[in-house]
Amino acid sequence: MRRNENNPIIDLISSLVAPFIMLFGLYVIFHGHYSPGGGFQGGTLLAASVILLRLSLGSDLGQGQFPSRLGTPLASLGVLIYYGTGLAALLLGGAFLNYAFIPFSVLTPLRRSWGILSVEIGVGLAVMAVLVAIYDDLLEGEPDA
Amino acid sequence: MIPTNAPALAPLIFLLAALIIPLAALRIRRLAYVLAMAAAAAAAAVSVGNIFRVLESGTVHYRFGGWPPPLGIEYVLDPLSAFITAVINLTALVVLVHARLTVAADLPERKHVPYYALVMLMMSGFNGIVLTGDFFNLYVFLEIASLSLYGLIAVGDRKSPVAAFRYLVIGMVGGGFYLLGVGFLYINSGSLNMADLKAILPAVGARPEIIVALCFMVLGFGIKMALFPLHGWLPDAYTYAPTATSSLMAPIGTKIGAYGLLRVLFFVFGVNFVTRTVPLAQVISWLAAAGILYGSIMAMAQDELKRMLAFSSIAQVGYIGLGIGLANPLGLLGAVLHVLNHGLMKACLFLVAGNFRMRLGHSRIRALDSGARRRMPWTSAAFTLAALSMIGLPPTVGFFSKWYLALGTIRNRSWIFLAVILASSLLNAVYFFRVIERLYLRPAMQDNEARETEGRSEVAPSMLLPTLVLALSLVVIGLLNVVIVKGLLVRFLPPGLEFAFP
Amino acid sequence: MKAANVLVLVAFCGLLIYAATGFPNRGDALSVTNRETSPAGTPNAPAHYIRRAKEEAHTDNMVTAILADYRGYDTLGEETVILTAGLICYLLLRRERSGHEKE
Amino acid sequence: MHDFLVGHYFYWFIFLLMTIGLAGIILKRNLIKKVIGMSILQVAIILFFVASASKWDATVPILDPALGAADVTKYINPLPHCLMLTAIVVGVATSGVAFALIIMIWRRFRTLDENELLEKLKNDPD
Amino acid sequence: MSAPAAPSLLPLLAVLVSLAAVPLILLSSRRPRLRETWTLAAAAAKFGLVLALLPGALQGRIAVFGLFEIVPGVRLELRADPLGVLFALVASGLWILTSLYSIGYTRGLNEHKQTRYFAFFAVCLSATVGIAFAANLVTFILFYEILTIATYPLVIHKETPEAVSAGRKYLAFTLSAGVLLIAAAAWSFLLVGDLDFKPGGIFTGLALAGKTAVPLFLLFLGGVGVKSAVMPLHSWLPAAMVAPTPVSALLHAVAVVKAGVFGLVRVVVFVFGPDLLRRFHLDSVLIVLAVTTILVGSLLALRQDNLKRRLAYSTVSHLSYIVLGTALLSGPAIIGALLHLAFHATMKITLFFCAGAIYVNLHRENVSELNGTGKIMPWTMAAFTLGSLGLCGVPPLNGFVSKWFLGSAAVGSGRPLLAGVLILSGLLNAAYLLPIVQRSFFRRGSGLEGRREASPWMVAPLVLTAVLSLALGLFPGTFHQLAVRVAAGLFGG
Repeated sequence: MRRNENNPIIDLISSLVAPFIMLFGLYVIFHGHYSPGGGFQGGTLLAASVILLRLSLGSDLGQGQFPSRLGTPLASLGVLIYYGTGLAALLLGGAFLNYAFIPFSVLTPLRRSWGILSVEIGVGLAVMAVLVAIYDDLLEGEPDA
Repeated sequence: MIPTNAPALAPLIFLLAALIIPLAALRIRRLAYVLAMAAAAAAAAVSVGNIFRVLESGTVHYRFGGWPPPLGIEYVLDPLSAFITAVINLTALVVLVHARLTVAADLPERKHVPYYALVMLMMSGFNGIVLTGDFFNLYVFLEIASLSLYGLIAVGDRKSPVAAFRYLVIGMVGGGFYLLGVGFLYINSGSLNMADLKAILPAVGARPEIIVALCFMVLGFGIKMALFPLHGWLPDAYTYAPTATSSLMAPIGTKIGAYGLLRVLFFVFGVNFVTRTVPLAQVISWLAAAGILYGSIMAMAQDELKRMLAFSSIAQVGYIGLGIGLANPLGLLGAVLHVLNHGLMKACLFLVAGNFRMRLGHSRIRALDSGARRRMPWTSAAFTLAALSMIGLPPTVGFFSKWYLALGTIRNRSWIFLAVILASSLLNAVYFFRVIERLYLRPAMQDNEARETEGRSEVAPSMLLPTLVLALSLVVIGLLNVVIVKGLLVRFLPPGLEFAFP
Repeated sequence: MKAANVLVLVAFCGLLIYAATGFPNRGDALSVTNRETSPAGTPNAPAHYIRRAKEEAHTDNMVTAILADYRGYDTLGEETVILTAGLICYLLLRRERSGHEKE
Repeated sequence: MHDFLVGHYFYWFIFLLMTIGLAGIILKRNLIKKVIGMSILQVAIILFFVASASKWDATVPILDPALGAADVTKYINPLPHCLMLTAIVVGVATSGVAFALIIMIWRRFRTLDENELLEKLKNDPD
Repeated sequence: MSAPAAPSLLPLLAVLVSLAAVPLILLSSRRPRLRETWTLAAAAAKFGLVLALLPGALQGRIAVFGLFEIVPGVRLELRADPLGVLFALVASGLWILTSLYSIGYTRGLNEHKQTRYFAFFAVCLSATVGIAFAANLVTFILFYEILTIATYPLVIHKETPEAVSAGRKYLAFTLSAGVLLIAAAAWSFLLVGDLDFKPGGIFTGLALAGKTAVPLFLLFLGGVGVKSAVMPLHSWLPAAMVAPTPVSALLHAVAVVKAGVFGLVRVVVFVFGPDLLRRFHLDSVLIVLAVTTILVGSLLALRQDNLKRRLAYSTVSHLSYIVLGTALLSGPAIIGALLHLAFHATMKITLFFCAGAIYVNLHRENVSELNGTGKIMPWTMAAFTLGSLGLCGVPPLNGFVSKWFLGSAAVGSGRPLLAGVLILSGLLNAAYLLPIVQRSFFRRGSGLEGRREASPWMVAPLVLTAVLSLALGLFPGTFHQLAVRVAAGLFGG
């Protein structure tokens, strides 16, 4: 995204708003057990905040906040967290994704809710990373257009 | 632990590889291929083991998260799914051995990492589709497989993105139809689990939304398996995709759609529903017959080898569709056996095309001549054997597919279909001998003459070996077909279609 | 050609409407999906989710419970799908971060 | 009949939407518009599932201490919602890939109109 | 009656021995002598193995070798019953002579790609003997198709455009025949559940309706009728004469076409059975076909100037002698048919050898150019004369014997007209063969100065075959006994 001119208002507002969006995203992820929300929604919000900064300040400045090359690795890391949770259950003798076998806590329900949480974190990370990565890559398509 | 989780392992292994490759290969790109191979080998081993597991202990159910269906998602490992997974994973393993050099030739090195990751994702998707016992889960894995396939196609020739885009649009519509079908199915049955639905549907009866749901699902799978006239995406996709991709998806891709069709028709809705209540099976068989003729005739007109093979794939998928549409045990056996047979044949043929591209820089039929053969005698021999098998000469696998399908058509007293099958094997002869004649009888042209001075320049062992292995397997599997059919396949036959050979 | 396409659309719409004749009214709390058991008498999943999500997974948000636990495998697939999309964009569009291509 | 029409009014809109989406895919010549059609179709399907989940005077599927968990009719059916979360992601991914392809096509052929594209493909030597 | 079956490895070995020679031939492609040695050795071994099966067959002990199931319900099985042994004996015996002859021929013309030539020759022989010993339809089809494919490279050996188009024609006909045969086999499998050849047919027991039996028979007829060149399906045979003469000799006078006729015998009497044919008057259909083929074939032969084409048409008509004998569905007729199957081979191969010798020696292949050749190639033309007389049915040559049986069977079965047909076609044979003899001996040729007899490699085999024809005419014992065995098995003495 080439920036034609610098508009201070846009820069200021976006850089002010972005952190709150990010915070809200985290809230949505972690409060997904008790209110509408969850990993996907939260991850989207996180990505939104990152992309907002990229839009306003430009991709190159945005790099400092979230380097593009991290996109794919982080995404696979996020999914890997999810997968790892499942795998842990499998290795601990249960079926794949059977959180009841992961000793987060003594009570099965709690184990499950912890399992859900860790999974949601993975989802959030993956979704954020991928959305940002797609945004970056689609931009890269542009220059020699 | 392995035994209890065996049903789920194959897709999970591929998925794990897909997740690790982008991380591990950040620094060392060569790791990508190593990991991919390792995963493929492991998955192949597991799925072969699964066959024996099924043989001794019957159908196995695997509950994800420990939740019983319909609460959770379950994998069902029955003879059919065990067979199909084994076939696709073994094929993928062989093709991957071949793929290393072609990928190296077709793609810049930095693209290898995502490429192999996507291959792994695609395989994981295919395995998931075959194994799952839950309709929505099937949709998810269908999308994984299709998406990664779009990507794998689009890195091919200059025109490949267009082919990929067309495939994406059509494929997305197919997926949407399927999802819609699932919704219609759900809204009055309240379940997504196949076994559950099998029990519920009779109680629901032939209500309009159930019928429409069936139609939409068949449409969706029909698109995925390129059932005539829903094949529009296939020729370009096969032609312009990089060699590795086309030789992966030609033997595997369309079969998955066929498998889904088989599942839905006979294992969920049941024979009576799809033949009597809604005569969909008949429609499918007619379409398939039309596809056989269309594909064979179109194949004759092609100049690009890969394109010719693509059209012949349409015809061959028609065989499978016809076997399914016949809705009798012999037809089904023929169809499922043909999934294996055609997989082997097409894999071999596409590898041959890849070898030609590697050495001659092209795979245009008009430019092939005895010079090309003298340079690549083994590749040409493999091509000839595979061609004979496509024509259906004993003792190659092609003959046995034809045999079972012929039995099936005769059993239904459907002479037209019998005629179609026989005619198509003659048409195959026409367009394959076109190539064979060029390879063996056409004097070498000038440019090749010049190159002939180099003498024989066969492709590298890592490409030649898989080709020859596949070519050889065409005969070996052919002679073993009784073992496969009597030992394994007869056990998958759905209720209402049981059958015992004299 | 055009006519054929329109015909396809009409057929599609017709199928949908035909299917709709079998639907329960929207919001009907007693429709098949909302009952306790399916027509064949097998337990209906939603009822179970609503009743037991809290005690089984200690999660008030049933959707979250289903998403991440009961049908967690779907969600893993979902993540895989989006990862696939990311990888594809990477494969197709990403170029080396080396000077000449960036302006 | 009246009851049928009214009871299903929501489905009529959804079906209209689906048809529009399919029309966009089939009839439009511009690739971007095709993608838009795809998204419309996707959304329509999602809406369909969500609509099928609704119950009159029931609340969102989040446990409300005041209501308790005993009465199933008090909460709408959570399953389709969860399914559709997945479907949404699939839709997003699909359109992302679609746009990536479109960018490639534009880079190589400098057009997004299907007919022109076919023309260029025909004249284009591999 | 079914003869006692004795498990034995011999049939398998007889099939495999020439197949085993193939890799050796390929390996020794650089060294012609070694290559030819392998061929001859394989031929000798094959003949020996078949001979070893002969006594058993004569005494009615049938050597059987069963392998694994090839398709569910049908085993890949070899069974050396008298009929099979008879055919195998002819094929493998003549292969030795043909190999000798081929050596002379290929050297004389220093043919290209001799390795490919000899290799596929060996494959063809394996397939032929496999056909002879096949115990059921599927095994039969297996070898039948292998023969089809293995012959193709020999037909197009010259690689001229003409040869290629001939090859296409050949494939078009034979492959279509193959699929028809497969369809027929599949259908019978569904009807019976078992495809083993049985004397008297496999459909005994279930009463087939006409609307099943007739189309089924037509499928079978189409399947085996092509290779046996029954009239509407014959045109590939003359076209395939572009092949090198030894190929034409062995494959188009012995192996391929005889495999077709042999298949016809199998189908008619071992699959369908006389009763079924009679019930639906299918035998009359066959007879009509055969008669037309005999007469029209001979008439067409008259009009050919190219020697090999003339011989090809004569082959067409003579094959139908065998078809006719089979269609008569009586003991004597079968004996006559089988004798003709063996004897026509020796005679016709002699003629082809002579044609080849003339071609190699004088590069002449048209009848009109043969004036005076008898003077310079006395041996060759003498052999040619013997063969021609044999085909005309002049005693004491073997052609007379088989024709005699056929004729008497025709009369015996109350169809004296057919005997008349035989005599008429005998005259036609004379009409298109003897002029050649007359030209070569009693006309003065031109451009023959300084030409001499062909190389001994070629003369020896053709003289041998000619003598063989004579000998078999005087002592038809062995073949007659075999044929009698078959007939006894079918029609009870």
